Amino acid sequence: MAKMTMVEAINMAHAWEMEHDRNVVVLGEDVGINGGVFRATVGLQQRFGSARVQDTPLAEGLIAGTAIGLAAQGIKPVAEIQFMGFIYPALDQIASHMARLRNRTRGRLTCPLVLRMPHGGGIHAPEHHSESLEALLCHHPGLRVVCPSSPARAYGLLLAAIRDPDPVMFLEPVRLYRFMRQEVADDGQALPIDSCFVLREGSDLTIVTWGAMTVETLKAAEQLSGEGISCEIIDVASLAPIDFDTILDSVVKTGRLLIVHEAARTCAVGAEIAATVSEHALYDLLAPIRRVTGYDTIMPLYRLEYDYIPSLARIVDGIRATLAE
Amino acid sequence: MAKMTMVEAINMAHAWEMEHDRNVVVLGEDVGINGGVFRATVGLQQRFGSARVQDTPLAEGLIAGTAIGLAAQGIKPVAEIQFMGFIYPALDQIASHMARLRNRTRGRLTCPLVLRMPHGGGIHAPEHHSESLEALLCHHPGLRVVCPSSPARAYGLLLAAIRDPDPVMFLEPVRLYRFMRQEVADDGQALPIDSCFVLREGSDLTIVTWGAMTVETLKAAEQLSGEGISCEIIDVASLAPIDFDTILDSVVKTGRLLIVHEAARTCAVGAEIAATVSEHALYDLLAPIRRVTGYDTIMPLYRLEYDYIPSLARIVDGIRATLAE
Amino acid sequence: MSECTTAARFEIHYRACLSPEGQLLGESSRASTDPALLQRMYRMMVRARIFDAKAVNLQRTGKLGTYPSCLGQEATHVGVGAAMRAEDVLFTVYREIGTKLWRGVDMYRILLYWGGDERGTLYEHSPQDFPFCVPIGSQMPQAAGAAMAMKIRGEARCVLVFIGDGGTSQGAFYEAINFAGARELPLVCVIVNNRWAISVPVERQTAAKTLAQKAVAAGVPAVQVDGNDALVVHQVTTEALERARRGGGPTVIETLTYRLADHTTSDDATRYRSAEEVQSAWALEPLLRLRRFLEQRGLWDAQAEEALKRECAVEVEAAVRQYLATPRQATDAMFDYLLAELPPALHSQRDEARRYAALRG
Amino acid sequence: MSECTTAARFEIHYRACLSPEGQLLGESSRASTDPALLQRMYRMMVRARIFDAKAVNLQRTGKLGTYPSCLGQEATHVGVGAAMRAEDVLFTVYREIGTKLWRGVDMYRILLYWGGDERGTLYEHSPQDFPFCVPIGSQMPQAAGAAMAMKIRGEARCVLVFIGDGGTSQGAFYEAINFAGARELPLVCVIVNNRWAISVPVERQTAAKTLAQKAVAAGVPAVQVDGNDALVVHQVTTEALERARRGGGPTVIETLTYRLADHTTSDDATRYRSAEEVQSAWALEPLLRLRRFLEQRGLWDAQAEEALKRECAVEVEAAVRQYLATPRQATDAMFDYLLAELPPALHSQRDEARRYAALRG
Ligand SMILES: Cc1ncc(C[n+]2csc(CCOP(=O)(O)OP(=O)(O)O)c2C)c(N)n1
Ligand SMILES: Cc1ncc(C[n+]2csc(CCOP(=O)(O)OP(=O)(O)O)c2C)c(N)n1
Ligand SMILES: [Mg+2]
Ligand SMILES: [Mg+2]
Repeated sequence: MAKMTMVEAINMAHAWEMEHDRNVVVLGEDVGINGGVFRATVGLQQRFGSARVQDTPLAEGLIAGTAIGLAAQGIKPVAEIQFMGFIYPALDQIASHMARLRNRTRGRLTCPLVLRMPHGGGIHAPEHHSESLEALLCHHPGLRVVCPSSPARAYGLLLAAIRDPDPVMFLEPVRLYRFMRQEVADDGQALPIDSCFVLREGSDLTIVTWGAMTVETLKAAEQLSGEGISCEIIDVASLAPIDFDTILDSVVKTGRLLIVHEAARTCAVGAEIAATVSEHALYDLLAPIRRVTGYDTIMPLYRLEYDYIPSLARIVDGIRATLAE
Repeated sequence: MAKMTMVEAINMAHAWEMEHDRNVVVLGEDVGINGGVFRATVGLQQRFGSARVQDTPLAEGLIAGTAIGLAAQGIKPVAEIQFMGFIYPALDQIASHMARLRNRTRGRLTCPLVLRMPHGGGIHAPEHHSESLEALLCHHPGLRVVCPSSPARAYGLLLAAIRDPDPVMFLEPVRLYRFMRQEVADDGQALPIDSCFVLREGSDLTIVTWGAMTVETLKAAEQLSGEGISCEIIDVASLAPIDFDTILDSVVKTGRLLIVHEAARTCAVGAEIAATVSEHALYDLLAPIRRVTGYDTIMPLYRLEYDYIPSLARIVDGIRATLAE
Repeated sequence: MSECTTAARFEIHYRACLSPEGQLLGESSRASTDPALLQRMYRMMVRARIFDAKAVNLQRTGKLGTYPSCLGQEATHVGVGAAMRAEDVLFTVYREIGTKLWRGVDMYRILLYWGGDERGTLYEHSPQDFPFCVPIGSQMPQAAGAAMAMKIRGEARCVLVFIGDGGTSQGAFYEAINFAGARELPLVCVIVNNRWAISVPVERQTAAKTLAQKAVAAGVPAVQVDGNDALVVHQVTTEALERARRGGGPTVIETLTYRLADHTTSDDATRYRSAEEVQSAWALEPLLRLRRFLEQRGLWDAQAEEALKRECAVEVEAAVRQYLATPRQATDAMFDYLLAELPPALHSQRDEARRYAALRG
Repeated sequence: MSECTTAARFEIHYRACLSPEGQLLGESSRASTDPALLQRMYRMMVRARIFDAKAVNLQRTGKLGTYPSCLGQEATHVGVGAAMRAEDVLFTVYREIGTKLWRGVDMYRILLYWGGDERGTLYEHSPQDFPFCVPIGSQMPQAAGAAMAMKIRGEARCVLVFIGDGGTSQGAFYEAINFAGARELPLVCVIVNNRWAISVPVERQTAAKTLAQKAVAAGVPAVQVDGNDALVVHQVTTEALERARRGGGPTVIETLTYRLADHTTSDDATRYRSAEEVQSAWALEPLLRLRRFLEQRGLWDAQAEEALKRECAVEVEAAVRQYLATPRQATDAMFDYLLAELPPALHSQRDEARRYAALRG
């Protein structure tokens, strides 16, 4: 079994599914001979041909709209948006059509497709290249939103996303693309896109997070375990629809909840989790639910990006504060 | 003092400000000789000329982008998006530029402008004409988001929006355009766009809502007052940034909070309010914070729209349930 | 001042087959030599107009929601429908009643859609056609995508997509035709230039003398035709579809017609255009000229007209009865087609909706 | 088959002043008869190239973020800058170093921007110019808006906006030139056709033979020029700005040049294009031909070249030193320019950021 990075695992998942499903087609900006700016699709055009791996013109609205037309005709598009900050021109197609086609046609036409996009900051990228906009997608019923946090989960979740009968927005944390290598079996095994992953079991408090923030969160838990603090860490992974059962069970067990995410705080996914948990588990809460998140500011240019992205220190303090009460 | 509808009050606010500020310019689809599909800009082109009241080509991204260029050059654009469901093509301009221009140029260039749009459903309009998407805007730092709930507040808040030094998204509840007549003084007096309005004082529970939902909410409070239930009703009005002080003070007083909004529930503004209140006032809460909202589904075509929009009965039950614990 | 050579040259042609008086211009067209087709087209245009009048009437009497009349555009809509093959895929905006009817969509379904019921998009006879598309321009990239699917599979099928004169101002229109040109997709785009986008005349929409020339930006061939002339619309659309089917790539067709009605039933066009303009447009309307042409050839007469009108009235009445007799969907309809399977978290919302529906009765 | 007339005709001209060998083609241009201007343009092109090389170098040594080199496009960038007036407003994409320098933007600011610091957008000498615009195409409607403001005020000012070949595929490009045409806005749009959009060649981007012809869609006059010829770029841009200033409306100019460098420092162009292609493009690069032209006229020589290079090196070094010596902003910088006034609710977030900045040190 080969040790690989997340971006390699994503590439491998593409290859597996294209090998086993002739209807899978890859499209996006620079996904062909260039293999994508992060190399996620490298080698696919050479292997599967330029009919099944196509560079598109530079237009995200076109990419999303084309994917809808392809999907409705029985092709399985796996389309790449080069960076999540460039999703805006595609939102009309995503919100007005992708999320709605099944509903507005009473199931006559559907949109099984995947829209992949690099998510978040931390790689000293230029302006608009470090955005965390999952909340915009999660607010729209009819979409699935998935965000992996390891090479193996990226492989299994991407396979599930491609096989899903509905549109799946697949958010890939840029910090994790080459962050670590992990053994990933190329066995075509999908992972569920309707459940959270418990990354660490614990009894003192529950920390809910996803994507790249799982790394600092695990570090924080590790660090505090030395002081006998036992954190349970849940990787939400599927941000829409969310598996609240797992989250609620954990909070009922620990009585305390900390939410960690990179996106700006207001109206983000963390707000929904806090609202839902406090509605359903208020009497189990021993302390207020805290959120350690990106600030409600514009993602700064890179010199300050690590002042914006929740740091280990902020998470550790968030844990302590949640336990203090 | 003339009794007028909300749409007339909005028209009057335009006229006042255009009369007193030569830099104010109105643009949008059909805002000229047609006076807007809801007549909000009727008569303005005849009165102020076609240089200051201009129909644009049919392109929301163009309208928003043009407004940015105008604003940066010292013109004060008041632009109309014909329905909120058509905001998507404008989101790149709104999120990537309007919300950021001041920040990304360290204050060298700014975007004082207003983007007006009809908000919500309930008038048996066609598909895509009944959306409540305030959360998409509120998630973006750098924007102000305002939603009036009466003719007088529409007048005062629109004046404040036009005079504000930053971009203001002005959401106009379609159900309220002609719902009631109210005396509105054409005195050029603006209302604050950084505070909530307490529409009704009460002691048993706090209900937070905005826009058209204030109507059913007030009805519910009225109905239950007969049973001796005393509801405090807060019209958030300014959805971003939110005046949390007023909301928290009220919740601390009543110990119970119900949130009512028309938008889909997940990651909506109600989630943020619930999360923030439960974080800062957990120990004051005598019952879980409940949300009575639109369902997490596509806004249905009009035959079912009143099954989607929170009804008086759902609000009444929400109040009872919040008081039951 | 500097060396100057010519890098590129373009010409936009205008074509017409039938004069407003019903006289054949130039040689015959495919339709003009096919009596059965001529009659089918004329019958469909009349059918569309009679349905349309009834729909407007239903709205006026509070029995239908906002409705966009197709009055005056029947030749464009029917001519296009007649040129398509069953296996082709159609993307419309919201006004193309004649094309929908030609594709076999029930009047009942069209009423259901404008009557606020999603079941109005169930097209029994053209199951791959897309429903009406309200967000202007957004149908364009989807149509390109469907055409791309056909090209990937090497099928001899085409996509036909409509857009309005106002719609050509949306970036999505341009993105799609540019892509179709670059990939030689089997896509035919019909720009219905009815001169108005609600209250905005096409001259305010663009400085382009023709809308066909917008295709020059995409390197796509284009032609402008008399959109009130069913014969030429059928002719150029057939030619374009044939070329696309042969792998010859996309075509843009501008059909010059006129929106004789208000934009929709919620609009009052007298606010922004003159009665004279509408009057003179009536002189060019498409039905009478085709009827004259048929009559000259002995393919139509007053009796046939009467019979057809009666027939259509009966059909429309039946559709209206069925529509009015259709109870609204249960609230489950909001949840049943959200995703292939309703997420557990939404079951409680579905139940809540059921409870209150019972109260609402 | 049908009556067929011509509805519209278009021609796209190609213009050039200077051959790759530095010979004047046709008659003289405005710049060719203005020695001081010729020298200023050449000096600015060299300045841009030397700065550019240094910036790439800084990135390679980890002292700068991702940087998009302007190598090979200096004639287009400088020719445009030279044609503008100080009171005009400039909208660039991200590669137009020569134009920024001509507008008086400090090299220091440009380094700061690509060095991840918002203060890099503080333009002391062109306070109304917009900063670099990364979301491709989005600058276009903003530029149209700025031009609309000038027209509303009846000012004799213009807006100059750049876009790339790849950018012409974005709907926003088309929406903006269409609007500019319909309202006769004082807008000049320069399409920098450097043949590549990262790894996508312009032939994959569009079937249009020229990018200038995209203006036909908007009813806007357009011309294609040799973008490595500073004289013709200056000439046609000056003509276009003059017409716009006179109220004659917008122009689209396509400048044919070549991206001699990788797309950015994060790109490796050898993955997708041949060394031969790049080699032959070097034969057409803009600096040498202008230098030859100057030398023929006795306006330049080896000494001048040496002196200029030394001068630029000194300037660049100073800018680099200032850049490297600039401490990053305090975390308050995230909050200070969010809105005119920081909302009360955000004070606690600002304080939190301060606290952890102290820890981070
Ligand atoms: C994106 C979007 N913006 C605005 C509207 C509102 N609207 C509906 S129809 C229309 C005018 C369309 O004109 P045109 O494209 O010429 O089509 P026509 O109505 O003439 O058939 C407008 C502005 C919309 N439906 N979608
Ligand atoms: C909306 C958007 N999508 C994608 C990108 C990523 N991207 C940056 S530059 C570029 C190619 C631009 O090509 P072109 O317009 O020809 O300009 P050039 O780089 O050649 O100067 C792409 C795809 C972006 N910056 N913005
Ligand atoms: Mg029209
Ligand atoms: Mg390029």
